[in-house]
Amino acid sequence: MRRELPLAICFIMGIIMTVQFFIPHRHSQWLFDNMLKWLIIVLTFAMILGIGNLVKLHIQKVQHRRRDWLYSIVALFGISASLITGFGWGIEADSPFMVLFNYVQIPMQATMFSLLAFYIASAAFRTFRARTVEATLLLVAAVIVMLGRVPLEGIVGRWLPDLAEWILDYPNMAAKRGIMIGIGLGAISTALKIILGIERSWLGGGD
Amino acid sequence: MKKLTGIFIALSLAAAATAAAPEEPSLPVAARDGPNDAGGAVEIFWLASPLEKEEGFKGYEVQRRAEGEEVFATIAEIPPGEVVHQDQEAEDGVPYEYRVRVLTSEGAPVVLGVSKATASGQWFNTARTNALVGVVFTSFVIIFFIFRARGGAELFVRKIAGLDAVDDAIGRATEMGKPILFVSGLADASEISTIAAMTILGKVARKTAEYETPLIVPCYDPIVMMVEKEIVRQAYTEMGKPDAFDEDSVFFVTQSQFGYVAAVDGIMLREKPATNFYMGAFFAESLILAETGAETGAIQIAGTDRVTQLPFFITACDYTLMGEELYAATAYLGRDPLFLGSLKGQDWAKAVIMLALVVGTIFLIISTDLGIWFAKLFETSAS
Amino acid sequence: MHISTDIWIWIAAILTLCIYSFLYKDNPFYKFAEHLLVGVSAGYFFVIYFWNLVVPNLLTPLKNGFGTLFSGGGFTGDLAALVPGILGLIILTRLIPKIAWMSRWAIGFYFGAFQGLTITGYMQAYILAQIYGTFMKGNNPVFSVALIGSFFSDPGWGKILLAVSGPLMILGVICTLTYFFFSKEHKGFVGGVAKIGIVFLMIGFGASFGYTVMARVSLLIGRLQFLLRDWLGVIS
Amino acid sequence: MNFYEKFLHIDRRYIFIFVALRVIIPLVWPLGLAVTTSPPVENVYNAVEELAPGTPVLVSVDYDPSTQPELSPMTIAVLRHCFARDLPVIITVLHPGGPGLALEISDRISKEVGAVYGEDYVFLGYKVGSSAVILSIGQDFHVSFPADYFNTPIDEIPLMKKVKNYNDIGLVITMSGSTYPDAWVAFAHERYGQKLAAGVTAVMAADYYPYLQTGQLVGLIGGLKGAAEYEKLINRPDDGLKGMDAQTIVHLFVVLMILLGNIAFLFVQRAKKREAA
Repeated sequence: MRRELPLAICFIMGIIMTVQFFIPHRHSQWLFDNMLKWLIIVLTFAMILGIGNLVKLHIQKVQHRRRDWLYSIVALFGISASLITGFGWGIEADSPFMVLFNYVQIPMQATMFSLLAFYIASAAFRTFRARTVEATLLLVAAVIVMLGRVPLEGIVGRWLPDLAEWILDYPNMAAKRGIMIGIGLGAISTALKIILGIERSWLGGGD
Repeated sequence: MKKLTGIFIALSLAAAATAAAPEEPSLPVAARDGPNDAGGAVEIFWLASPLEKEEGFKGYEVQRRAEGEEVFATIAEIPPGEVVHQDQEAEDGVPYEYRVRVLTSEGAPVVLGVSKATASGQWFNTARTNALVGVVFTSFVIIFFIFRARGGAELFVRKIAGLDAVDDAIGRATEMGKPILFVSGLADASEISTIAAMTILGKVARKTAEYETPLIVPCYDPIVMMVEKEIVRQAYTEMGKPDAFDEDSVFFVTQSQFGYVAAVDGIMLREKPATNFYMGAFFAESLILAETGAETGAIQIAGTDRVTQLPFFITACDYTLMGEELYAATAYLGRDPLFLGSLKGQDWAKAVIMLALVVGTIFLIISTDLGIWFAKLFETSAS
Repeated sequence: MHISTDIWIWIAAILTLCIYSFLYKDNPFYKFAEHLLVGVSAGYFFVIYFWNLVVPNLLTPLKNGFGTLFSGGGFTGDLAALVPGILGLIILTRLIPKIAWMSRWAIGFYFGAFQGLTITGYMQAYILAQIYGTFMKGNNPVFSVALIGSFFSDPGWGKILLAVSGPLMILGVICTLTYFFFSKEHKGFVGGVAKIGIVFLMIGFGASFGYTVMARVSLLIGRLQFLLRDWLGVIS
Repeated sequence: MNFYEKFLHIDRRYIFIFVALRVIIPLVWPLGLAVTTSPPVENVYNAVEELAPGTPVLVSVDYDPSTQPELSPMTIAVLRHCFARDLPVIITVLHPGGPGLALEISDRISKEVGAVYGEDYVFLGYKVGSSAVILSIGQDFHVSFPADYFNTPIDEIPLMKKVKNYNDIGLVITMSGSTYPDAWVAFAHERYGQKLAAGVTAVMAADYYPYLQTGQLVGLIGGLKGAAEYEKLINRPDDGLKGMDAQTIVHLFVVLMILLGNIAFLFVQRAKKREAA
């Protein structure tokens, strides 16, 4: 019941969903469409645990006046704001929930994302050094592609963007395909081991 | 090896033979059940009418009537130039008659032809025969070698630098008295890379339990958090230190990509972990994490199967497990024969794929048509 | 200069600056923004999942399904929503230590279903499609004898690139795959081929890195346009 | 530590400042660097030019704020072009994050050129289920869009009275940060023979070139560069060209830093070798 049953469920579901892929029939399609929804619903229930965990941690921090506990109040405030507005007034276009999303969450997320512009520059400077042959190849390919994507026509000829495109289309694609085929095999192998119950670390310990 | 390749090629040939060739209508109008579908669809083809070239040609009209019905109802008007229509509203099992008429600006429509068809759902998608052959073959090879390994066959695995560094990295954190940060990617538990990350976490946690080094595991997904909590607890129990396990070391953050990154960046700057692991699925945030970690001077070991993010980890981290190496980590760190066996199976499958690439190349050299025919064996259908 | 008078624009702008302050160093402003973002976004996804998934796919069908059942209409497909409902409740047993182990049933279901999807999905997208793509570019093969022949009849730089590209692609895939051989030591012939694989990998990584720089800069442009235009109004 | 070594270990915050300045300066004082137009963008422009005045164009805003910096400039340029050519515009949204953006842009541009809602343009809003929506437009707009974004029944909108389905639309342009163009190609073009163009992010552009070869897309606008080209074609410089200045300068700056870093690295290596000898 505690170990065998979950392994059996995992096995059966794995086989069903593998076989389903080859059956275009309506029943099979129905299963596929619903399965994806079901899995996200299961995830939503799990989110109760996740948010519960987050709330618990921050409450503990505040209670025990741990370092930075004041900020935990901010986090708790944020969660409550989302939940109260979201469940209280719904999620229509101009609801308080969406205002919170558009003017608080989106700007901060977009700003975090845009940090990449800085980090890509600092990482390039810090790490693109011709230390070894491999590093030099990486460096040269990166510089060619970067220059190829800048509108420098007239200064250097068409050959630079053409070369950049060629690198992207051929050597780059070849490497990507090689990695992807390996990933495909590795993923299938891992999935098989999980279905067969060989890989069972997800069960955790205990009985 | 030879035998396996033979089987593989024979199966592919069989697959090619059974795959339906696109039908050319021999009659003016031909209707057939939509192939490889869930049912409810009929395809109607027709030969272009000679009237197309004449002035006033407006297109075609597709009509339908079920058995027993008197009149044809128009179901679609087709612009000039197209000679195919898919009726998506056919009822399964009902015999229909389809009629195509030519529309002209003057005069009544001219009947082009009539054809009968009945829609049904199929029980096997022939367009996916190659995938079936692939799945059966790959599974067979992998399971075969797992069984051989169980029989006690000698198994070798090559050096993977990123994994050899794991012990040192944990040792270093212990010496410095600093924690270890483990990020298991920003995907849910359904991703294979997340599962690989969980297994690596299990191995890492055994070491941190042994040395009693603090471990920080912020999670992006609640199910991942549930599972990882159990994995870490189990590792501490197995190492005989259940009391050293801190329940709060594995915690949920948020499912917002950049919200999660903001939090992990904060942890890196405040807790100053000596070692950062980034294992699993990563997206645009990979470089933000790796650059922030580099700034704090941590040793960084990354592993991901996201091809687009590998360049950033390669440049900003000390060690990077690329693609399949991430999955191989479980076998490498645990040296469990069953896992090593599956690794060997993967290698054999790889060898067969390489052989297929060579064969395809030879075919292309012999004749372009032969090469294209061979390549099409691997073509996938989207639907 | 037309500074915005919209309070929400101000809030968004100040939070944007709080996040950027992280580039200098960790500080109270960043900590504030970070915790706010974590809190708001954690709640956000829960609310979105609830309204967009749980309501239409669980609560509504259950209501309809039981409605029909109790009014004598018998069992309908709507009651299939019981599956995720029960699984969801099983997940919650994690909260009760005594029966926490039951949650594994739901996790087994979740993991198993996804593994099935993985096997077939990866076979198609990561193996078959990649083999196909190695040979074919669009509807044409990546190389043909005619293409190579055309180089010899009329040699030129463009032609030679076209002629060697296809074979180079196939060679690259084979060498890269060799690098991923685990059960053979990378010595001798295998080692040599794997080395060439590394060359392809490095060129590929460099190219991808260079290719992405532009897109990242545009993100920064977007944020700065927000600050300079929508908030401060110094640009039009 | 000599100069070169110091340079190699420069505090990265200096780099951050340089990057920020190199974006801000061109935004405030545009440099007007030359941009040459490329065939994929010219083809979109020509497709719009070729339409007879009064032919409706459907612009689908299929992106969200995360790709807005790249895609909004091209959306704006295309809208301006259509209005200038007297082509009525129907705006739809297939991405759940898009309605706010589409509303803001259509509002601003229509005010700028004096376009009248309901006659020169209409905003139908967001509908869930991308492929199904694209398919249903082939039958009739009413199926998916019985009313516009402001809940006015489309039968009461003058522009929509003239439009039933793709047959009445001259060109569809999808602006997308993800795979929506695939759905448009598969359903609007393949099924209904609709003429189609796309605007995508710079990273995605390469994936869509094959569609140009096959003619499934008449043209393609890729990233800020594409937007800048379009602005040049319609002779109305805006965010695309300004952003392009910033992008070009940052690009060159990064390349320069890499080169300088390597030169310094070379000198340091040489000095070390000499010391060792």
